[in-house]
Amino acid sequence: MSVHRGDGLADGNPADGNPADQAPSEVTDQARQARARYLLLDERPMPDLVAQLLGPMQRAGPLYWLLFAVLGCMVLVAGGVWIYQMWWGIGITGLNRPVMWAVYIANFVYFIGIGVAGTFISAVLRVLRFQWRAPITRAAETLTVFALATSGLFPLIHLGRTWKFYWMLPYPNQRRLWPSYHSALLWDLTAILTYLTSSVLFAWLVMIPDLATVRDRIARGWRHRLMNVLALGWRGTEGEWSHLKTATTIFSLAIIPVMILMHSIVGWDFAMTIQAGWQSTVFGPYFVSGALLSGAAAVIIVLAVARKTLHLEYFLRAEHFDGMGRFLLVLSLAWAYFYFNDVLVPWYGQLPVDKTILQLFTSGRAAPLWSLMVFSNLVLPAATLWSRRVRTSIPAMVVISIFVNIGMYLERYLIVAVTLGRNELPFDWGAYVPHLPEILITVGAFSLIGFLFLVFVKLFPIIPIWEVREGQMKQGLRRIGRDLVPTRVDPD
Amino acid sequence: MSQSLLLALYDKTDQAAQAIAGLSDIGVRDADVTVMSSVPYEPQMLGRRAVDGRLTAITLLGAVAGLFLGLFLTVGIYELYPLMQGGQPLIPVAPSLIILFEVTMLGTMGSAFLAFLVLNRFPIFGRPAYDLRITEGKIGVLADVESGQVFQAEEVLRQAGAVDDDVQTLESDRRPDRVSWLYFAGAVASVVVVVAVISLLFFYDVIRIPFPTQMAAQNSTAYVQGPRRAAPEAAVPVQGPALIAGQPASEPVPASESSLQRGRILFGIDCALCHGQEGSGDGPLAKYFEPHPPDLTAEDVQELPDDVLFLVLTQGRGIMPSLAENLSPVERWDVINHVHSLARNGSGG
Amino acid sequence: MIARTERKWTMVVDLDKCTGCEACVVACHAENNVPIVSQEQVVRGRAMHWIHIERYWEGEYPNVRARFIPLLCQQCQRAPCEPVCPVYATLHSEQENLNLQIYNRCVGTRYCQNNDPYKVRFFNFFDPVFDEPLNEQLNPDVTVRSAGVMEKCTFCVQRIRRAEERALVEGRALQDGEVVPACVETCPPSALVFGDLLDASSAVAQLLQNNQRAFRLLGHLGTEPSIYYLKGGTSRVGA
Amino acid sequence: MGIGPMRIGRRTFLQIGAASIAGAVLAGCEHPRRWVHLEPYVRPPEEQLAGVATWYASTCRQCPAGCGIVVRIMNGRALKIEGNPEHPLNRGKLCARGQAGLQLLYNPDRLSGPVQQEQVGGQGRGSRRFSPLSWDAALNALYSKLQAAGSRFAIWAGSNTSGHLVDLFQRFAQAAGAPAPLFYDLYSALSGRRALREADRTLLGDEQLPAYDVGHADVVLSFGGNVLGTGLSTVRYGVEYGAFRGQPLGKRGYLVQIEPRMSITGAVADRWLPARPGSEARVAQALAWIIADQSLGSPDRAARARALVGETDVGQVAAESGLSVEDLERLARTFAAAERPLALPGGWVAGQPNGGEATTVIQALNLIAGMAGQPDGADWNPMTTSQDLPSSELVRPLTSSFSEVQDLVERMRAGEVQVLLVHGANPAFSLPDALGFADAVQHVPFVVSFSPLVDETALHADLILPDRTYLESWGYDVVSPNFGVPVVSSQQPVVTPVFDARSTADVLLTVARGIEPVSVALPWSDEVALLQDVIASLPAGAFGGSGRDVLWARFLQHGGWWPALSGIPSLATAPPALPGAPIQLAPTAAPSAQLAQEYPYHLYLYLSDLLSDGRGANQPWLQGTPDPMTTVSWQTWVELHPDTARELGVQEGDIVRLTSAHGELEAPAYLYPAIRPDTVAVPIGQGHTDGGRYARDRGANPMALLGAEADGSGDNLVWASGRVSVTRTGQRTALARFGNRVGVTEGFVNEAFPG
Repeated sequence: MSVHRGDGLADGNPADGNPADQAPSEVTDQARQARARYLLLDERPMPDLVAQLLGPMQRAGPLYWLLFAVLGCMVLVAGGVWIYQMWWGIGITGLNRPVMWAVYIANFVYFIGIGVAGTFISAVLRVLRFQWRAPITRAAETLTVFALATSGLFPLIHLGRTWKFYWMLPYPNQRRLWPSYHSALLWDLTAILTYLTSSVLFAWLVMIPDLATVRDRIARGWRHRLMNVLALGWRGTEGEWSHLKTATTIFSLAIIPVMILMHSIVGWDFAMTIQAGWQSTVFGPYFVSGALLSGAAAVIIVLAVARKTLHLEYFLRAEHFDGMGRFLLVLSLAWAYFYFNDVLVPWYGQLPVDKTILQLFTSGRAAPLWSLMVFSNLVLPAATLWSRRVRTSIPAMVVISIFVNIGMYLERYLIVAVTLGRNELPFDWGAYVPHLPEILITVGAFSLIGFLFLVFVKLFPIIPIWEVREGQMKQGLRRIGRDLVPTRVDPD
Repeated sequence: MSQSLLLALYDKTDQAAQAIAGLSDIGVRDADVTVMSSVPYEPQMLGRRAVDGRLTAITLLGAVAGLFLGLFLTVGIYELYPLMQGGQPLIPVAPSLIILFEVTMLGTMGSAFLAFLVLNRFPIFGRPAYDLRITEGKIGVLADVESGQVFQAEEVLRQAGAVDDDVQTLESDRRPDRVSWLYFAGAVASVVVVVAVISLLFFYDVIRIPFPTQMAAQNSTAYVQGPRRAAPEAAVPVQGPALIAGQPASEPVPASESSLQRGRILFGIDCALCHGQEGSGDGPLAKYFEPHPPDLTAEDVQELPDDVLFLVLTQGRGIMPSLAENLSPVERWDVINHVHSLARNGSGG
Repeated sequence: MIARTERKWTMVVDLDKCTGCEACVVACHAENNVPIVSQEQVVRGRAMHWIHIERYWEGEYPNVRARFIPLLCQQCQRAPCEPVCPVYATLHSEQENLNLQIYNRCVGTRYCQNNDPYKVRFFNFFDPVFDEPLNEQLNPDVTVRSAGVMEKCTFCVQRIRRAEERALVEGRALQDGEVVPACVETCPPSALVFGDLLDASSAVAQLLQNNQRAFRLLGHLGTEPSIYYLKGGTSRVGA
Repeated sequence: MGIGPMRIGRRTFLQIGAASIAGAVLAGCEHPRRWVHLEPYVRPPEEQLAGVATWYASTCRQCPAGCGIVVRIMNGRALKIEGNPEHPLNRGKLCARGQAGLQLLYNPDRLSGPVQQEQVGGQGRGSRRFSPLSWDAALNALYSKLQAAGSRFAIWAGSNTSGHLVDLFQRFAQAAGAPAPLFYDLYSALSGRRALREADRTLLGDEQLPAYDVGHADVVLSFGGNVLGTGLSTVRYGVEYGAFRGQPLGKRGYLVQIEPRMSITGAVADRWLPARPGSEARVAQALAWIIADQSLGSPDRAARARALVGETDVGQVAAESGLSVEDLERLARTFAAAERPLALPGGWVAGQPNGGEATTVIQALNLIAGMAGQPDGADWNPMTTSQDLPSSELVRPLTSSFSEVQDLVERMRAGEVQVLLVHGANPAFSLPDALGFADAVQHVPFVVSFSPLVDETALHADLILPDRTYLESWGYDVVSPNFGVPVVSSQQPVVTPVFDARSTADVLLTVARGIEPVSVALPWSDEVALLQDVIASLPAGAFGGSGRDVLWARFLQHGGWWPALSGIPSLATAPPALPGAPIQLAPTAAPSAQLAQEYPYHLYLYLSDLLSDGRGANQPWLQGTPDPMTTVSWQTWVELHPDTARELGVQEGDIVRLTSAHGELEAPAYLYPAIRPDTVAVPIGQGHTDGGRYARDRGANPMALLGAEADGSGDNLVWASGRVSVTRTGQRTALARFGNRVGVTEGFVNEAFPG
């Protein structure tokens, strides 16, 4: 604790009021700047934080309800289309021979990609002890759960006989049916179930103390009861805390390989085939990098929106967007590197089929989509994110993130729907155009995620209060020479 | 020896630490003191010992369990259903590894969460010794002291600078909060029910949903199905003519014992369902048909020339299907012989 | 199931004899209840023909040349389409080296079609329509597939089974030429030949015996098809 | 013995079926289950097969060839048609059309019983308002009309009518003193049957259809005929082609196809020569002349050549045809040097203004080669001479000349025909509009159609007495052309009638009883009696047996009559006497500048490989199967050479309008790399306005583009000399093509298959 005790600037204890009062005056400007910039240095008493969060949680304006209704309808429509499709058959989509997979699978891959971001930020950053992550983990984890749940729907939507989906589950039955683990789809199924379960548990686990807080702040009513149940009776004893920390560490360590493997499997779904343009050993890491890229971008968008609508300017600051921006840059470069791998080899091999597909992308019918993809996945981020000014400007970050997401969606689409149109026998080539049902269902999927978020933010604190507090407690300013530097305590 | 619970709240960590130190000075055992806070403090901060790591152990157990489940899912199942695909080995090693890993991880994290619940005795509903202000940032020190020490302990806690100079004495009852329990139980129960219903609906088809694409009912007309179509009149199949006027294509088989025996068996297989074992037209399916199948022992049937009976067997008649597909010519004669014997037995017996 | 003798059902397609007359296509439709797809659906690329003639153009007018190649399920020994099926709807019969397709197991992931380099698997995008009384003709030996199910050439497995049963009843071994898929049976120039490659005396074995013209489609993929093609020759006549 | 009145529904039977299956399952080796469930096991349903099929032999009537078929029957239903392996003509093989016969039998649009068409106001027939009536009423109506008409009725039948029906028609007309019945339909017209007969008469003095032993030939020149697709005997030539390619010692014949647009025969040919339309026969003549002139090949070949053809300016022919002189000379050398060369005249040649002569010239090549009459050459059908088929009772299929058609239409227009009976032909669809059948038929007071479903001609009928389809009815067919063996194919019902149709032969016999002069000529009680009489007149054939009933049974059982192989007369005859005067073809007339300018493109019509002359259009299997060359199904298309299309600014799928002197047609363009740039091709077969849900209102009928002139001999319709102009309409449509366009012409075919 010596650091904190050093000049008594930022004691871990909130009740000191504003430590600046006790500080020599020439320090204060720098201190003020530092606080303005870093959330973890800018302490507020606990009740403040809670109030800032609970306020928007309990109020809901007309705009909210309008959005609620619109998104809800979108979801309902999509559901209707799905039932219609089950009744009449997959034929109502634009699928054909040979393009047997298209938008549905593209959505599946895309949303799973979004899904990995949460883990990345909350688990990886936790393991790597990036303290600034504190306020954004909750949003990221929630996004994970929702995106994952949504993406999990698409393999079902895409099934020719959806109502037989359970034939892919290993359960004893009178038909002597058993799924074949030869098939990459089964790997997918297992991986997604594992990841979804653990993500939900993870999110819940780290949310428990905050649930308790909400429970205590709201004296009665259904919210209180709900929180009371979900908080499981958390009191914050040392034992609870220590178990929480151990469990969190275990989750963080365990869920990272699960996340990576899961999305590699999604890549392997394609790589396992002998379809030219799919059969590639780099697909695993390539898909993971792409997923992280789109996921990180998606988190940025969610944060920006939450910050604006829920007035979280105190919690979500430029520093966080700055940090996410750095990651976005790294990820975009990583993605580019893997994509280059994936393009270089076929180009060099000049196998007829590969050649055709490359031509189709670079100069053929798919050229516009392809160029847009390259622009928004590589050119735009790599060109702009170097500058701190861009990274710290929230509108700029949102725009870039939107582009990145468009780019990543296009990438999935090109890989699935367009590549399938070319194969070894030119007689069987084909083209694909998405039809209305597919479009509606896709829109519905995006709406679903938005809808779930709408519900979530009104029930649960979108910012992990205790983590912020913990961070603030461990952060401090220390004077070295004439300067003040942020410092951190890390016992273990 | 009665115990009583003292709870004091503090603003600062060092106050809390001081209180704890004081308590141990007056001989309150560490185990009887609990610190509650809204932020995880490192135990050392308050001069406490770290809590043991049983959670990790339980998690490891879970991991092992998961591993075995994975082994069953992969290796075990291939042994159960040895089905080959694409020239791959029956047990694909690499994919199996993936499954093993995934299921192991599921076990790990699942058990970690369970351990978390169990070790904390969650869920706790009811009124545990607690103060709402703790989540406002206060640090709560909860001491479970013997009645003898109560006054002493309160003193210590106050001196450490308890908020409002106040030390609450809580009676250590744990009356459960029924409503919350109901909520909780309800939630769990509803999940179970939903899962159960779904599995009954789909997995075991207790309730069938008439989706349009079940291939059980076929659009084609299978062998035993109707409505049947009579064979074309007077046409001659490749197998040879059933009957050329005056001369049967196949010589009648004499009604030998063996022939009659064969005839009886064949009759039981091909005819009895409608005409009845005794040929009296009262087979189990007879009621389905209008007109009812005729009594074969009746005069008018028996009087028909064998050629005609042979033709009826071969080409069918009315809604009686052709048995050409079931009975070879010889067998047809066997059946005819048996039919005649039926009449004889009928009249005889 | 009856224990079966080891077999390697094989088809030889002599591209030199194929006239592209489409007889095999219609024969297959008749034998296997393959639905006819309406014009609108054909336009959308949903046509279904278990066996179909692919026509490739070569050269420029007036020396242009059209090449026919009848394409059907290649019944690969190492079929890429099989292992990707999550529910064993398509699997391998080890005794006879057939790719079995079990329609009523299929859940319609369409993964197999993606992984099928020959694109000879066909998906039922809608329920098939057989206007009464056209359904009178449907072959009861073959399931009529419903919407959402993948289907493909089975080497007329129902004919194989019937022949086996007959042989079993008559207590003899199956003879060469006793089992013939519908396409082979009807092919006027006998461009298609079918038989058991393990039986050295069978027509296919004879045909393939050190035959320079024999090749397997997309051999470089290593799928080991059971269908061998004999490439077309050229006649040098006159000066 | 029909289906009879039953109160048992399919449902009950399903239960019974399920029950029995349940029994089987529970008793069987599988583990017993809680409930019987037709749900999947790890086992395809094709594993459990119940029942044994019955097979019936009969004759295919989808085209006039007369192939033998066997039909698989289960549970009284026709499931599958196969070639009859015993049949000497098609040897167990069958073509696409033959396979599809089942869909004619079970066609959902067939009439269930006789109907009469109500006349609406002034518009006469064609109201499409059909009211059913009982067979008795229908027969009475027909009877009274015929009675009244006396001799002033006409019969129009198709060219693949069963022999006994032909016989009946002829006897009926003759007995009533009416002009001979007309046998004419598009298929036989376009495959040039008449012209071939004529050529045969001119060259060899007997009127027969030639059959070519392609299987043993080493060089085959095919002039404008799609022998393998829509020839006189498609299946047999398919078989022959197989043998042709697989001759002993790896010998592999050399096939040259001379036609302006590549047919499947052209596709498999070793050489495809797009000669200018109309110049094919001149090419043949040039070849003959080169042989004569340069005395190629064996001396007698050269000699015969000199005797057969007059001097020919090879250079001019080259100019006319667009082929090079070298090509012609190489062809001539190849032909002359060959051991067994053959020349096949096609319908396209016979359809030209000089069709008769043209066909003759091409046939002459066979004489020159000395192939005529040799067993291994073009073997002139031995069926004519009575000792070959020891019975004069059997009637060969006939094809009337086009002039007879014109004549009948004239008489109809002149009101000389009181009653018109149409059977097996569809003149309203398959004749050029220019002939004016539709108009002429309005002048016929009473028209009777025997079509099983309402087709374009039946639309003009007052009364429709649906005949049974060939799979439900009796008959025989004297195979012609046959290939060295006299064959009578038997036709018998393989299923009980699906609809309440009645055989036309029986209808005639019934009606005839009342009509005085006729009843004497038609003494039979029903058609089977007639058939049995006719067949009884044949000696024991390959299947032996004796006695009327046995012979009849064997005839039906084996699918026909043909002599035991030992009994086949040797075909080796003395080399035929050559006609005195050498044949001389006038040079093909170049179109007048004005015509060429107005209608710049040759029009090449061809029979669709699947729909043939349109009679297949009501069968989904034929509609939905992709055309071999274009892979298009369900549609009519116009084939343009890519260069031509570029000039016209036409993209694939653009709807273009073809305009001829006689009419116009609109259809989507198909860019076809294997067609002369100065030619546009259109398949025949679509464009039905009736004929059931599958046929009607799709595609266009190119007969609208044709004139209705007969050639010099009056035998053949001139259909192969049309000229058209092509214009864009601006609309587009999607071609229902099975194959991809982009890939197939570019890229790596050879890696796909090194063939």
